[in-house]
Amino acid sequence: MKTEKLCERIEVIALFQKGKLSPIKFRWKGRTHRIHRIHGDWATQEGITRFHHFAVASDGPDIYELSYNESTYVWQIEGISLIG
Amino acid sequence: MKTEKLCERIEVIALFQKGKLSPIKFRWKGRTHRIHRIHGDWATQEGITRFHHFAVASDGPDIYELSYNESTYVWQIEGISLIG
Amino acid sequence: MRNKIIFHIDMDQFFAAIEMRHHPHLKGKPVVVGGGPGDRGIVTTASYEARRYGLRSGMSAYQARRLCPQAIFLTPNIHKYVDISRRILQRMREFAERVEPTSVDEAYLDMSDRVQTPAEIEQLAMKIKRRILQTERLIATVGVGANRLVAKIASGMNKPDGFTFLPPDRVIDVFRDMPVGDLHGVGRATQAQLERLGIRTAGQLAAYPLDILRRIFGKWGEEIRQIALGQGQDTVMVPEELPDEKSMGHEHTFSQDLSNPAPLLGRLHLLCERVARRLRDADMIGQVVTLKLRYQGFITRFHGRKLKDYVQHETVIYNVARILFQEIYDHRPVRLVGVNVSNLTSASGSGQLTLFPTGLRLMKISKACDQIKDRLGEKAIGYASGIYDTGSRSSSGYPRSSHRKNLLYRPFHGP
Amino acid sequence: MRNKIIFHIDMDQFFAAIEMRHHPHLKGKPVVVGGGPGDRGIVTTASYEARRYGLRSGMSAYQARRLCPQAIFLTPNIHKYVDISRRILQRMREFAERVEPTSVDEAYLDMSDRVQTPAEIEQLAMKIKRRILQTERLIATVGVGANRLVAKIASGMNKPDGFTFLPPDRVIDVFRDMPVGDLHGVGRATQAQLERLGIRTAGQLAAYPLDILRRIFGKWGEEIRQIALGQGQDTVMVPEELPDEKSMGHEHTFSQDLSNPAPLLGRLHLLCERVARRLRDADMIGQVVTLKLRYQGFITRFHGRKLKDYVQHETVIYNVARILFQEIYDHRPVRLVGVNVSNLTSASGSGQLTLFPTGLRLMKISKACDQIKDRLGEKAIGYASGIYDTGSRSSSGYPRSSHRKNLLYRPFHGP
Repeated sequence: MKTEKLCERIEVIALFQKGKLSPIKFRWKGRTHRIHRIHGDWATQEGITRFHHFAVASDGPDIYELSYNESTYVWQIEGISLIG
Repeated sequence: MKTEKLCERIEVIALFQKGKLSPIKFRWKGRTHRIHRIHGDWATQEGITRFHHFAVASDGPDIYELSYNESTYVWQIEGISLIG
Repeated sequence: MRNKIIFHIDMDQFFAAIEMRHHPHLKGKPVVVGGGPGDRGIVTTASYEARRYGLRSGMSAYQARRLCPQAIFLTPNIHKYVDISRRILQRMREFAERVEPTSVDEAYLDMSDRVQTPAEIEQLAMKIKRRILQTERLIATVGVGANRLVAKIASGMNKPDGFTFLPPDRVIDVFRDMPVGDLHGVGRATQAQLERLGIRTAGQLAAYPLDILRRIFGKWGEEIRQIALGQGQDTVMVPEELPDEKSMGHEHTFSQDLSNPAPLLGRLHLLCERVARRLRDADMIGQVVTLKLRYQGFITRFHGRKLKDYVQHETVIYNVARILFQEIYDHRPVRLVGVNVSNLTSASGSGQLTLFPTGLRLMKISKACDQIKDRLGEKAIGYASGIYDTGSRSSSGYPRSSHRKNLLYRPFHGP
Repeated sequence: MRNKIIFHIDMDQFFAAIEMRHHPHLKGKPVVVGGGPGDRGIVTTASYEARRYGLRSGMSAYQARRLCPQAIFLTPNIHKYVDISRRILQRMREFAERVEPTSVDEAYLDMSDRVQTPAEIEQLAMKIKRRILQTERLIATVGVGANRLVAKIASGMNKPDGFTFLPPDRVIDVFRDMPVGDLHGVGRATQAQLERLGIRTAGQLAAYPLDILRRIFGKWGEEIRQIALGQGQDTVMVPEELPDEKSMGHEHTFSQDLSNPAPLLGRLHLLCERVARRLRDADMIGQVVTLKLRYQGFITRFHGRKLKDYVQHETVIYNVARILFQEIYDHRPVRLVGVNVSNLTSASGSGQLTLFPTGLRLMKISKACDQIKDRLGEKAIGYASGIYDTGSRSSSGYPRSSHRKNLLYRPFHGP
């Protein structure tokens, strides 16, 4: 499994339901990726800023790590785990 | 103009774009309201919790005030300004 | 020294404009922000449409409804207005390093280093107005002059959506026929005194023999003449220049609004004692005393003064705070009172003069104040315009007329 | 007094399980969390599939790749594991008031008030396992006993996805044939000594004449015999019981990882001096000294001890800290060292005994430690299991075998 580190802004459409935030699709490099499954999520903190991370699957086997900055509302793609 | 105060949880689908959060639709009392226009937004703070408020229009002339708790990811409908 | 170029930016009908933006169907209707159930409370902002019916800030909701029964009354959402004000200030800071908000809908900007010619000034003013319109969909009026007084007079001349530049050579023309009562700082008592001398306009006041003014009004006579000449403060202070950690303050919120000033002053004394104790513990002295008053309806006013000497003792702090209180108190019910001492410096290491309660200077000050009060009546001592008067509200909160009673009298700056 | 009911919950192959959950195609494959480019670094967790090839936590990545060339190596994401650990602890707190995490993937829960019968215990354990599976899609093993030692032995008996309850009457049976080296706290030196006496199992140790053990090992002889009998600490501490404001600490991060303990001890001495100075300034004394060590790869260990008397002087704090250091230091490169004094109380008002550097008690302690070290070798003084040993890592971070060298020796609690 090769992991490619990235740090690029993306546009995201997300669902807020029962106090949970779930990304539905994201737009990166002009392409829209529909999120079929959220494999996991976790939070981190830098100073007073909280980030929420998601490991998600779109079409294909690759896993995308997305992060959401709770203060600035900025989403980033942090990396891709390339499968196969 | 009559303003009805509410404080009810809603489900929201929102777009994150260029560091801006824009609600697209919300589900309240079993009905989905598509947001046609965001008339304005502002932030408030309670302790260390930041809230983001939106004055939005859906079908019909009424204006809905929605709030988003940045820490808990909870959206609420705060009130409706009933027009006419 | 070259003249400064000060911009005064005033958001038009701020609270009402925000509500009309958030509720577009209100546009073009008489809208009142303020009031409350059963017509209690006061008008904080009236839209221009409502003003046509004679509605004004500071008017009771009851009176407003009588004048304009079709007016639409909205409950103010102060937190909303404050946040949008914050964003507008951010926009302004794109254009100027020195931005000093003096209320939620007004700010001074020092543009001396940015523009020189009238064309440049107008271009920049238009750019700022456009930026605010584009980002916030709100309209501002800009006044420009060589000092804050002139800039504010200028912004008041052409409202809403206006721009006025008063270069120094036009100031005397503009001021010539201005009623003395319209001068910032000239209150009703002073106005009456002046009218007895036959002085009705700023031009007449400016031309009046200084020695007579001095004989009647003392130092204050010199100062109102300066105002009439369009002379005033041209320093724009950035909020960061008064860092929090360099101040000590205490405040108290009453469980119910207080209509009587006596218990309020008692509380103020206690607060001054607590501040003085903290100053002593930290071995600090301070040069600025600021009073905070919050009236019913969340209208907050700050009123402060920079002293010539430093203070630490509670009696001195209380005496200054009491004067500040008398200068701004307008007999409306008070919810909160606070006192703050800032511009702190080390007491032992500074070699600074400290005002002690028995000090001669303080006696003089109190005496001078009392004399003026005796001569001109209790309300004559207005509050100092200028750098610490950051909370004055004009288009909302309390009547504009009271705002015009500000004066530049600074008892502690006398020779 | 009734026996307590202590749960030990151990997350199965925690880091690897999280990564397999986030990358589902890894399921069923030999996965290694740890290592790094060019096979430097160490294995923090190996999946069960990888363990079949002999891969273990603490092994070098180089060795791991030789044993299992097809293993998939993943860089650890400590922040992720810590946050998921936090959420699992929240789940556990739904079931017990007293939850004490002892590492990122292990916790003790006091269930004495919740369950009594074996059926109730099993039901509750299954409920907790289900809850963690449902909310986090991760598998836990639960061991239950009358104290922490027994609960931990129990959770180790049936892994992964296991549940084992060892009621007091079964402990002797279970311990009978257990190799003494498997007892928590019994290290290699002690094991060798015991084997020379013909003691190979816990059962043999428990049955051995106490006076001979005492003669050879001193007080330590009594304690290992207690361990062999399944006796141990049964208090579960809630993190809030050690509030931050009731402790004083300092730590230091080295600019590069230190392999040599000498400069590290020098730094530790400085840190102890700073803590002592703060204690003196605040007129406080403390009863608990905690050492913090962070090894290469962000593996942090806390090791503390509650003293019989209170400390304030730097020499005493340093002596305790040095003993704590010797008890846990395993010669891996160190990135950070810290010392903390907690359970603070006022020095003047407490009437508490304080340990002074010249005090007889300290001399005794140091001497006792030295004697044991002389007799059993430097590594014989393991670290105290128990309430302050909150950072021990088993399934990751360092070899499990070193974890087994813990012992219950508490020099400051002796009579």
